[in-house]
Amino acid sequence: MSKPKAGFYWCASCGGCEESVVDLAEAILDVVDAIDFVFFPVAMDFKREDVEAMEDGEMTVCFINGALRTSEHREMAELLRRKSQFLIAYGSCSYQGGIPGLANLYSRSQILDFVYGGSPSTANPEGNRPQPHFHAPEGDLELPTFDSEVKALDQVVDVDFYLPGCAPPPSLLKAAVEALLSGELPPKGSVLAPDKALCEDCPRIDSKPNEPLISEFKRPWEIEIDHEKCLLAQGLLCLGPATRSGCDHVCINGNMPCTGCMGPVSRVQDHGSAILSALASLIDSDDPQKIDDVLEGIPDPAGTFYRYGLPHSTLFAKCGITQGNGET
Amino acid sequence: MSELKIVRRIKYQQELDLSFGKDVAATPGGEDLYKCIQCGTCSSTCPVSVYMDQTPRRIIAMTRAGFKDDVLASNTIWLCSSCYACTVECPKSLRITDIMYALKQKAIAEKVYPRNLPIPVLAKEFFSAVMKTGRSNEGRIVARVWLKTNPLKILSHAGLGLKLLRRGRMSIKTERMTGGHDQMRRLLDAVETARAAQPTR
Amino acid sequence: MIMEKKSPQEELRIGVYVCHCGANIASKVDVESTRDFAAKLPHVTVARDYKFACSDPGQELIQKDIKELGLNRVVVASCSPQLHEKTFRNACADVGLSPFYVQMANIREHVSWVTEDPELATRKAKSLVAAAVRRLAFAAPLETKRVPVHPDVLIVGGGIAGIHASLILANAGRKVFLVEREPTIGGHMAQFDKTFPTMDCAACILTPKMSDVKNHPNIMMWTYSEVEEVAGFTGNFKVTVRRKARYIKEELCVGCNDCVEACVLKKDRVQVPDEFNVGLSRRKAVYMPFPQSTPACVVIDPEQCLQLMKGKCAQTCVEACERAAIDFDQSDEIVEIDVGAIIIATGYKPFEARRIAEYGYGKFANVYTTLEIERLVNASGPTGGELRLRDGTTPKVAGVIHCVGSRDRRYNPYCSNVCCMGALKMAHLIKERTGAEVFNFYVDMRTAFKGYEEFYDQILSEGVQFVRGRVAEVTDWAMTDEEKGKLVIRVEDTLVGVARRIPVDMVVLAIGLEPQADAGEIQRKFNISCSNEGFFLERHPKLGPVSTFTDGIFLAGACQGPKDIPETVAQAGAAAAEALCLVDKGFVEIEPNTAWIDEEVCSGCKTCIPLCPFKAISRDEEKRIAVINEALCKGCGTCVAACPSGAAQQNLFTDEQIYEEIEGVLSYA
Amino acid sequence: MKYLYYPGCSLKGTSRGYEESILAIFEKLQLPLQELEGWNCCGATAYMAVDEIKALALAARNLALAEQVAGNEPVSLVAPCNSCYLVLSKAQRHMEEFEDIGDVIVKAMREAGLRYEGHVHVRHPLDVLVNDVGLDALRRAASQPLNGLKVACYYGCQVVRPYATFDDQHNPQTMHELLKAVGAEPVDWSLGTRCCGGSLTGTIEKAGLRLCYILLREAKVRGADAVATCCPLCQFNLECYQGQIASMFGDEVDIPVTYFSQLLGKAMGIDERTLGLKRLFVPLTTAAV
Amino acid sequence: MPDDVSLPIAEDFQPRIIAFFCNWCTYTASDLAGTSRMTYAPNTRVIRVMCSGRIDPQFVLAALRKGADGVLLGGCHPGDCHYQAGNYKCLRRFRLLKRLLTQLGIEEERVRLEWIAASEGDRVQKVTNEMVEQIRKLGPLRLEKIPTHPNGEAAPAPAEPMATATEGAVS
Repeated sequence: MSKPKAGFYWCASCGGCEESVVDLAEAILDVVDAIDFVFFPVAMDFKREDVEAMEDGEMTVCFINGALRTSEHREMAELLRRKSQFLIAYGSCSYQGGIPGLANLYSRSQILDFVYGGSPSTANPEGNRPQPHFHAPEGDLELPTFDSEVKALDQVVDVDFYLPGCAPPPSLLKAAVEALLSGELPPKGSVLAPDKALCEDCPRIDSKPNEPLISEFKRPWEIEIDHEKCLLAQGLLCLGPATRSGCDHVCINGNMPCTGCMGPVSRVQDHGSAILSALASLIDSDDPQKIDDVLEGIPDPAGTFYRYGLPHSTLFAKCGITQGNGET
Repeated sequence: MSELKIVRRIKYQQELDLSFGKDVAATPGGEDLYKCIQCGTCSSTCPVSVYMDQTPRRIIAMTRAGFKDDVLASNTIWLCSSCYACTVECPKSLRITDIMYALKQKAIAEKVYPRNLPIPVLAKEFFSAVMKTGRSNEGRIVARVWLKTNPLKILSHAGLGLKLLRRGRMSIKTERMTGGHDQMRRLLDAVETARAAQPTR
Repeated sequence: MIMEKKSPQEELRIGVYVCHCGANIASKVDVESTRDFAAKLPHVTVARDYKFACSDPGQELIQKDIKELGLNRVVVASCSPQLHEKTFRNACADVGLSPFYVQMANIREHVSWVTEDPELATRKAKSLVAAAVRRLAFAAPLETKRVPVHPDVLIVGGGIAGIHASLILANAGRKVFLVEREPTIGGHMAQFDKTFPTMDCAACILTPKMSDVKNHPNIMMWTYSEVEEVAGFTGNFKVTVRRKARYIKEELCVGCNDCVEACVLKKDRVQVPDEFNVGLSRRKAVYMPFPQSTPACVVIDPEQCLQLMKGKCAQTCVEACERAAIDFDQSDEIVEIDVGAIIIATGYKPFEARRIAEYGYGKFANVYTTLEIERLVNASGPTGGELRLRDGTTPKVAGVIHCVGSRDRRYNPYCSNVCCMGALKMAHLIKERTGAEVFNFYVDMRTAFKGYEEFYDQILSEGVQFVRGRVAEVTDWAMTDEEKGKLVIRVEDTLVGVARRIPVDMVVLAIGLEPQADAGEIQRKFNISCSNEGFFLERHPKLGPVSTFTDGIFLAGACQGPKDIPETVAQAGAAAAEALCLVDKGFVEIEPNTAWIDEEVCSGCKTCIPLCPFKAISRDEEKRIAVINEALCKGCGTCVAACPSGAAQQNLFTDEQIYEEIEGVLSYA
Repeated sequence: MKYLYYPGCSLKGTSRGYEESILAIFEKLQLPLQELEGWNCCGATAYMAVDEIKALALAARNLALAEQVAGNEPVSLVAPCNSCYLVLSKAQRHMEEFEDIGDVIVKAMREAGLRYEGHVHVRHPLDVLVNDVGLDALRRAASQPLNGLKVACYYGCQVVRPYATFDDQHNPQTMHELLKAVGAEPVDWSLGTRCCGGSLTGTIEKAGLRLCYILLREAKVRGADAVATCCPLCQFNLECYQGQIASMFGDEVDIPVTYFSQLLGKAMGIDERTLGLKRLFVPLTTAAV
Repeated sequence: MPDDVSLPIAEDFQPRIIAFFCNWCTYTASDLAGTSRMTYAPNTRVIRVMCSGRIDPQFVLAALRKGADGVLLGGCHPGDCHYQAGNYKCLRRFRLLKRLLTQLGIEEERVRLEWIAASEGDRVQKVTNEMVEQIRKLGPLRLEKIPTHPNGEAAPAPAEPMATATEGAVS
């Protein structure tokens, strides 16, 4: 009997997610034994036609990483959705929009103007802009069109599961694959990671004071960071209290504060404002001016609190409902 | 023996105009008109009330009640010297001086003021002088006022005029603006148009 | 997703009741169309409108539907929950429906009474109803907690209000702590000479009550003491009291005044004005506030006593005291007491007449306040009851000015309620003692209670001159010879319609009543509210005149608003009764709006712990998560809003309920 | 802080002495006043009766000019005439308080190529001298103190009413303090802010002169050597009608009526001519001085 | 979704404002406004919470997302909180939330925090009317319109989002 077929595709992404597959190390061999990769542009030479040629639902599972911003992203997402039984949003970008999602702070035209005009490194006297159709002597070229905003995968197609992380920790990927193979699957729309915040199993939690009031926010480069002590207690802006665990604390172990790539836990609707509320509440002053002074330490709230999830945030979520976590 | 005179004092509602009070209340400074509790502080603090036919308090009461004709005919509004004593003493913060201005304006608008009363004339004279020169020259204006209201006065005050002249406190030549006169005129005309554009209070 | 997760198992059967409140609601809100709108909302089994939902038939209607239509949730769209939530909760509880399955929509205070346009009012009402219906889907059948009540009562302020309330409670067998900041109880009433309208002597009716207080076994009378801190909640307050050092052993002193005689400070050299005689006389460093002071115990003023200031003095007082009651080593004492109820009776502050420059108080020697006259005509006062001007002469003409500092936007916009009667009393006393011609200058004469108008009649017949007009100025520049050397009162005689100048020898200012200078501090200490002018705010102007928004704390007397003695005493009685019924009931039911932690979700991030002002949250080191002590939680929900995992939740105000309310109101805004 | 000088019509006419003394003392205090270029009549109270908004617009123009001159610098527009002082302040406040007035004036000014942001600070010289220059500085500047000259400090109405900007409305003290500082001895009287009749003296004499009489008599009763004023019209009324008053009320009321600035200047050793003291009808008998 | 159910906005636009009022001060104040018959704009919808400390920034966002044009937060004056300090927590969150919202292109005036004591019924009237007027001037909140930075300064430095954008454009 033939092995279950799997696909692995990237949209607006950095390639880190593909790396995470490689990070399975020897475990990858079991995966390859168990699964038959039928589409994996980074690793193997399959073409879109090959996918189109498949029966609908021929693939057992398809992992899509990266955010979606172009017509091509959408076409591929729809195509792969059709061809696979389970579609998994893989990595922060595909799950919540990720870092590319921050582009939504700007309008399409603002971006194009900057990139093809304003940016210091641009020399574009003719003011050329990418054209969907282009006639070259060799023949006609078709380029994907550039959407008005960045979307998460579930804002384009129906998604079965989410595998968060930037990039997703191999342990979660492994667990997910095993679950798929064994057929013991959680309810549709689940996030395939623990539903508790990072502090829960943070190695430094005991060094966190019981009254973690904040009198100053510091940037990592400003201080000699203690390797044992709770980073928040050291004045660093750590999103651990509001961010899903399951990342194996790679950042914390690397002595860096959590930046929230795993997204919020399921009872939280809006990751950014949830952590905002937690942190602001702890500021150790009742005086408006002093409060503002402390908050000076957060120069870019939007970029900080929505680093990985702007397209999924309450205000920016484009299609009212998305499946999966919190948002109703 | 002067024979007994009788006048009808009763007021029939049809003789009154309740909208009068509302108009006055709608002018700047009139907003608290209806908050008056008739305590009389204005009248007793007023330095000129001794000569008023209606005390300021009564003017307020009558205005509210719509005694339009009596109010505009009263000498009170003309005797008000804008010393603002009533305004700052009023326990209910009525801006009585501003209300008096509003009433003066109404009286002038409706041309119902005692003919021999120089104040409206003064106001007008003042206005035209300013229009002409952008400044006022008290001597001149007062003289013209008297000329129109009570020419004899000029003679009786000639002495004073001379004294002033001698001490260089009154000049024959008119003080004029140092430039910007047209601008000022434009401004005043523009007020007309701007005001016309506005929904009337 | 949250919704699927939490939405209730049982099928919802909601009844919606739209109240007309007579015309109060119906005149603005189209109750019929609101009813029909509600009927179409999901899960609504029945929707009715009713004239008075809070009436017995109204409640019975709801109960009937619960029984017959098997309703399991009820929405009442009527007045503010502050008013009738309890009513409808009880009604439902009586027929076995959890009181917390009742939701109110405030379409009176928040809609019909504040909206002009009927169409928009109706729309607003509908959206509030929609919200209430949706919110109910997530209501839970909670248990109200019962907490035992401490039987003792604290009364703050030993004026006539505090005295009266103490006696009532003490006679009812309750233990009362009466805390007064002055060295004696008695308050302002003790300073008065006579009391209107009956003109019986204040001391004669007050001092017996004062000694009753002193001698009552159930009353702990703590004078010269102040409340420092108040913790806890209704039925269980923990109060810290500072008992200021008196430098006298209270239990030993018999008030013989020998020490006062002995005090080396020469009376005339002492620069302290006698508080009790409002500065009309002076007192020594050790003094008895007034002859009938209770306790009859002297006090040493540390600001004046050479021994206490400089550490060296002949200490003639010590020799003089046979009972060795003087103790310079005394220091303030901090006492903690537990009480179940608190009555605040901190009284008022007389208006500072200097603030009205036009009346020349403090500038012209012979301008007095009513309080000063009370002392001057009092037999135990500085002049032994002789009403004399500062130069010792007797006034021939006196003017009494009403409404001083009252009914005036620049000072106090409110009517001080007691001044008209007080001023009439002044007129009477001045006439009686000096035979002077008396003018009373009033704006409106307010003599609205039993026997008051009769008193006015009496004063009128005594020949007092009444001029209706507010005095603009008391001045000293003369227009006529008669005015030379006199105080001239400038006023319009509004009944005649002319301005007048009236020369007088003496001016008496009927000063109004103001909140105590430290009312704001007291308000914070006891966590109650103040109204705009600074008097303490009652829970409801008609239906809760002696209650505050903080359960277990009641108001008596002028601290709640200007009051005369009869009204004060009546209110003190009411406050005592309210306190009594709280402590006698023996327990209080606590609204179960406490917060709790969802163990499944809490990551133990500790964010919530420092946010709780009541220290109700701690960390369970076993489970490594936060836990909330329900007994300590007051249900503010601050921790809930801050929890970054959504693990903290608040009963009656869960995230779901509020999200539903948001969507509800917007679904028909 | 920039100081611009708004003379107003009177200081160019009947009250030349006021202008001369004000300019002289500010000069001597190294705080020279720069006259506002192209100013126009403030709009004066008399005008209010005819057309309030126009009156206010006139005032507003002056404010706008002042703002122009000052640029972004904070600017005080010093108006020695009580009436000007009031009308300018009133324009400012009314424009803020009453939208429709504000709108009309702003529109009109735009038409006339003017704009006003509301940054000008309208000041009375009394205010500037006591609160900016300071009493100590004045004490130091007083080379020839007025040793004990008895002065009835007369403020008039409109400097403290209706807006009490720098002093108490009922019992102003600024002039008292100022003259005390330079050696004068203010008499104690209650009429410091009682009206002098304003323009009534010129229109309804009987009413106007009675008020002047009350003031002059009380000043004498209180033993004043001179009355010190801070308003052209007050000074004019109290001084120029003394003859008529005497005959009308059969009571001698001759008393020198000066501007406070003239007394201050005198104390600072500025000569009488420069201070315009020679322009007085009743010479300042400086017996006491 | 509620947005669909809601009535179409009339040409004379009626702003929709959600007000979160604390039970002890501001809610009572608006009851008082009622008992004193102070009429004011009918555009607010009051949601009662026990303390302004209960107001979760997520509520504010949810309200805006679900169709509110503005959100008004009301609590006891500093020092007067019925729960001692809840209003300060609210203040702390509000200061940061404000900055976040401006960055996300939501106008200042749309979210407002006011301290209103139980006795200040008139302030409820005043504040409500003011806010309704301000928002009427701003017009309805159109989340689709976001992002737009009339004054770009609100947004983070353009560098890194741009990079991703170009990648998106040519991949």
